[in-house]
Amino acid sequence: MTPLSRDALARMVALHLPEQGFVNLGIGAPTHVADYLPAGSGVILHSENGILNVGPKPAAGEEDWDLINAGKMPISLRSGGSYFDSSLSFAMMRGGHLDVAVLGAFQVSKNGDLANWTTGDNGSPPGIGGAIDLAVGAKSIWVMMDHVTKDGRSRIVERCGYPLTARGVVTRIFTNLCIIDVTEDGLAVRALLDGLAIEALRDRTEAPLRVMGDPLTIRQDGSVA
Amino acid sequence: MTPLSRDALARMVALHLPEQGFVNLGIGAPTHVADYLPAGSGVILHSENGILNVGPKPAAGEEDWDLINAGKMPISLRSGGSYFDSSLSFAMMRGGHLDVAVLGAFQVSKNGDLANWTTGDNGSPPGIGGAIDLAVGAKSIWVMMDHVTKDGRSRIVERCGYPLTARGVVTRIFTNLCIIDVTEDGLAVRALLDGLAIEALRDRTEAPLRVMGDPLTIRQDGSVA
Amino acid sequence: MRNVVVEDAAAAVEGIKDGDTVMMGGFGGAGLPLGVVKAVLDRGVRDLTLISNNAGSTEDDLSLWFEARIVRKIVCSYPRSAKHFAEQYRAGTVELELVPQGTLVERIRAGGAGLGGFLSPVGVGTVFADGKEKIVVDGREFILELPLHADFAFVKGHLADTLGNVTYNKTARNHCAVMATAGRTVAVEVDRVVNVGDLDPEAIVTPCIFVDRVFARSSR
Amino acid sequence: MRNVVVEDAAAAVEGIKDGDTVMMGGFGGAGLPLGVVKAVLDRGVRDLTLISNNAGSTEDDLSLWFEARIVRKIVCSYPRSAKHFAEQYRAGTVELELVPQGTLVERIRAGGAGLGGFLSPVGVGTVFADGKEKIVVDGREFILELPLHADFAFVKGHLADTLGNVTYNKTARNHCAVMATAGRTVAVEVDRVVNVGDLDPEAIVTPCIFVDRVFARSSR
Repeated sequence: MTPLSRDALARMVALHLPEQGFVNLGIGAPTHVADYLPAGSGVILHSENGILNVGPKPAAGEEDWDLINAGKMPISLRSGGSYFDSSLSFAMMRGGHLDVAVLGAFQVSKNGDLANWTTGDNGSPPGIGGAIDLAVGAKSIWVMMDHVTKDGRSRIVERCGYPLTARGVVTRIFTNLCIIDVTEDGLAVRALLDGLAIEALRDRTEAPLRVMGDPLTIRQDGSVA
Repeated sequence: MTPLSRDALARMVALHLPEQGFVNLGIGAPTHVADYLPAGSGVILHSENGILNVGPKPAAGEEDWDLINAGKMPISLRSGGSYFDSSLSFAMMRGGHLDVAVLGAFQVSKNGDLANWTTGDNGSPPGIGGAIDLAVGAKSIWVMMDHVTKDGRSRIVERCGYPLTARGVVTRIFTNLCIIDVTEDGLAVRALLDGLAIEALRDRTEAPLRVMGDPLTIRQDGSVA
Repeated sequence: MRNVVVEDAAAAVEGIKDGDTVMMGGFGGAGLPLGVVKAVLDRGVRDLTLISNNAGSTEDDLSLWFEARIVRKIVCSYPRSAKHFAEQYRAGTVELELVPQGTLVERIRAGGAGLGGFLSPVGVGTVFADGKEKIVVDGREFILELPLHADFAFVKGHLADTLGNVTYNKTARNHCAVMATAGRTVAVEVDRVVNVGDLDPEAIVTPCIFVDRVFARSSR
Repeated sequence: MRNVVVEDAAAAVEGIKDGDTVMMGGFGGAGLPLGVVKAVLDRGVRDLTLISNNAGSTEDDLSLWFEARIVRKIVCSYPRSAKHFAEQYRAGTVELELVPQGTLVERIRAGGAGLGGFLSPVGVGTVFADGKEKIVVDGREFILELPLHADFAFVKGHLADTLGNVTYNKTARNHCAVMATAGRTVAVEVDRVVNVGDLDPEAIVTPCIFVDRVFARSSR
């Protein structure tokens, strides 16, 4: 059993985004989800620095540094896109107008608490950016992350040890091992990596996991059946 | 001694507006101040329904009912003008960005309280519009009104009898008899209609009036010397 | 690709029901979606809460709603010169919440922007402060004003593309652009529907994320 | 006629003094008025309070202000990857007020719009709520966030006419349009100054009422 690659994880998330949905992909790993959107998905990407209908990164030499995403990387604008100021951009987020925000995380708790902005005081200046606004406002908050830390500890926890970004907001978790829905009755496994037994997943997960019916199977390419 | 005509009062106010100032002329009598702005005054007129650099009313037959002022009358846009939504328009007002708002009034008190939106419950539905936002936000609030009511009672009072629009906001009062500054030390007569004695003005004014030096003289055409 | 264009005003008001809260754009006639006025009448709904700057003035605008007695309450800044509204107001058959114009639009913005309210200096020391929480910041008194939301926001735009991006015409922008952020369902009546790509991305006032339905004003 | 065009960045920062609060537009390099960065340095002022999304990242941006140690405090959402700031932060010689990005821009908007503050759901139940007043509306908890004002707001526009109307370029609009409403003195660095009448009245983002000074970015 090999955990999903980063690319396959991004692809898995991309395949789940609602058609024609308005989606913000957080900085870092979530940004790569854009590379795997199915043709014709109609998904419209938002970036919190003031742009709707973000297109792919321009060819080398074609970069316009007045046209960047929230990760400060050059992008393009699709036909039908628009520019606006930050106050309207965050009104979109805080006001619940985005269908999905896909965020990275350090930890998610069993009730959907999110910790994704700092691992605590390490002498470096902290930075919060727009992560917290996204986490509060979007209709669905999806997290994508490795299931466990480099030293094997579960990132899906009883209670977050790191400073919180927001309480009880995460609705779905995509990891390199599974897909979990955060429900009122706790965490429910929706899909499981091919070849991984539910008990093996539970061994790697601090928070209790429920299974409803037969979980779907996640293939190595990130597709789910 | 003949009180100033409405036209002369409008002209007197127009002549006092700061050059290149940003000014909102309230609905009713203040709107006519626009007709008397000196050529080259550079005054830029704002209307709270979302327009800056209001121009004169269009010729008959040229009206565009998508281009109106706060009195819902057709206007034009001067070169260098702009359109914006109501939230930005009222941000201009509430945020102190207008130099002067010229408002009509029923009463002004000696400390600058303004009553200009209703004379009380007479069975008709009340209406407030943007009067109160203007009265709170502009850097200077000027009132223009007849000095006394039709039945001879002073509109400049110890304490407003009508429901207040805002407390302590009026900075200057233009009437058909005089110009009065509202100061921390009370009402100070700045200019007086030609031929009107200060004691005669006091007879027509409920609130106490101070005189600083020699008041200027208001001529019948609204000019002041 | 997303396409929010619907056939006509009747389709734009689909789903509206008795008791709904409805925002109607416009300052006077500018920005008022007239096709919607009539389509809502045709639906036969009642007991609406109407959020609008005015209460109509001619026979051919929101006056029709008061004449037909389909409004239970209006949240409004300037309902003067509205004959049918005035009659019902005097008869006590319609409720009025009078709100200063800037406060009205800011409350709508707060609704659309996910804020819980804001502190306003407007109305302090007047009847407009009655019954509202007072909060002092740095020695200055403010009124806590609460957000407004609506089941439907109907506004009048100038051009819209099929994705739902909208521009407005001159002072008809007024409350429309803000209301378009604050309805659960937002429908825009426009002069003309254009193709995706026809609108300048710098000049779009209401990005398509806010817009659920668009229809072209009937030329009849 | 009003004409707010000044010669250069030095003229645009005229009057800035020790201890002033300064807003600087920009998200990363987009929207940062680079001529102003250098002109403020040239003035030799100190002890500034800087309101900005970032704290610089390269040698050629706000990093210069931290290198020159002219900032006493920064109000900011994302001061990561800012080498000179980080050094002073670790040394305790600069104060940081960390604000979520949407709250930052909304606080600036509140300042420009004359509001006393707003109720935000962002940060509830986190360290960002510490020390702030909590207000419950309809059973939901919000944080009272206070407005930000500045002695100077400096932003980067695309085009400005001589009256002071401004447009922006693409995502460089970011915080600039909002900051341009909130400074006691607002100066805009633009790519090009144009004649009155050259800008589309529907596409002007910052109307001239907010703008005190405009200068064209040096082509050097």
